[in-house]
Amino acid sequence: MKILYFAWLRTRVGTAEETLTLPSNITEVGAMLSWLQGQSPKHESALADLSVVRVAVNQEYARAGDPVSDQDEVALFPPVTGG
Amino acid sequence: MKILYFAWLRTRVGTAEETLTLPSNITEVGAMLSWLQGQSPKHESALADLSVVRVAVNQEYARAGDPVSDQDEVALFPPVTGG
Amino acid sequence: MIRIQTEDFDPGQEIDGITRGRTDIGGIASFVGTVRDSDGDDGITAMTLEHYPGMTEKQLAALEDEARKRWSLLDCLIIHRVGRLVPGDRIVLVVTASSHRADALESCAFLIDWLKTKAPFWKKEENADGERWVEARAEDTDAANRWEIS
Amino acid sequence: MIRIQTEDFDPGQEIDGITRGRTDIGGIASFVGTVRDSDGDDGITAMTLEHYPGMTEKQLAALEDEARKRWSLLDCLIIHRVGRLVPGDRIVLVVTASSHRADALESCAFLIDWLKTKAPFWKKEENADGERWVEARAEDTDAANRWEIS
Repeated sequence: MKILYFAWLRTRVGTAEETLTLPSNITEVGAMLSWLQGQSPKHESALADLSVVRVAVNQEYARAGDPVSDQDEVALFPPVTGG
Repeated sequence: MKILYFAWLRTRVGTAEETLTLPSNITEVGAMLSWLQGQSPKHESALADLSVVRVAVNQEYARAGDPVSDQDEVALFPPVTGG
Repeated sequence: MIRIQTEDFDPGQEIDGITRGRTDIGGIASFVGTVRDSDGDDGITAMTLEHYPGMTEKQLAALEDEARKRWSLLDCLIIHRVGRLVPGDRIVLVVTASSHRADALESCAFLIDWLKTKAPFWKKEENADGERWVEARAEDTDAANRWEIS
Repeated sequence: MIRIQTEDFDPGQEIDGITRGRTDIGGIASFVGTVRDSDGDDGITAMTLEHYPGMTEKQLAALEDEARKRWSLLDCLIIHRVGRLVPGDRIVLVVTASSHRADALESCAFLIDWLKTKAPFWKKEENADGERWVEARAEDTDAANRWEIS
């Protein structure tokens, strides 16, 4: 699974992009986030407050109950501030 | 009293501007309009439907009960259509 | 700023003039009104804009004052053309600048809505059959009334 | 039309490009967002805009589709810059053209409100103390929510 990080999530995790293997028993976005939090202290710290984390799966906004698989491109980022 | 006409009121009355002497017993816009209707058949026809006539006294919108005198500049015109 | 003129205007140049050298503006809203070649079924070949010199400037200045009272504006410009225009020609420009976009967007809509019902301009359209004075539209009054001004 | 670019844009040229040669447009609304030199108490010296290439284009195209569904538009343009900008620089341009002014004005406000809450752009501000990521504002979400989109 390709995971992209943007803005301060990129800074805190310490990378813009990483490839991880999603366990096959994890099939929803919410469970994936819990699993990601356990990857390293940096992941845990960056993802400590999920209320300020937005998720996109294959470049579409996704919610906790939406499906996700190891073949997907997942992006994590803070609420957007463009315009 | 200087009276200005605009748009189709100008065309129907047949002049852009005229000077008339307002009788001293006429002191309100509504009474002035009735008096103006009696000035000629053209005035009567142009001012037949007062719902589509707007009045300005000294370049400010005025209503039937507003004061008017022989010293004022009065303008009559249809509802505006600019912009 | 208010301008009534027969000449055309350049929206880009006017927007640039308002923003150039300033670093306190966050948003600039603008509206350009242009002459359409049809109004319902009628093909329009030209249009003439008449106005009431003196009162027009007063009304537009009062509208600008009202907008500056209601919203926090850093600048405000209204240009309205008069005379004969053909389809595609620009008629009116409203530009508003503010620190925040909502003030700029709302005041721009307010100004053009009110200009359409308060400013003494009248349009005469020419088509294949001749010419006719444009009638005021109830929806313009409705649009203006939502701003609750008297 | 959607454009994401590092280069500046010319609002007047873009408006002209949309209107030139057309006689069916009655109104063109536009909004230009610019970098302010302060945000509350902080003096801002520069700002960097990051985005999510691919998703940004998809989101903006979806916003344009939604605007064209809700309003009768003859044209629609969104330009958003990315990279490092300084106070006074232009960030974003929205232009909408329609036969009637209400469609142009409302869709322009809709697009900029939604762009602020849906399009994956993030601002990092630099001031005398260093740099910080700009936090999303609740009032931007409120502004977007009044359009009742999900």
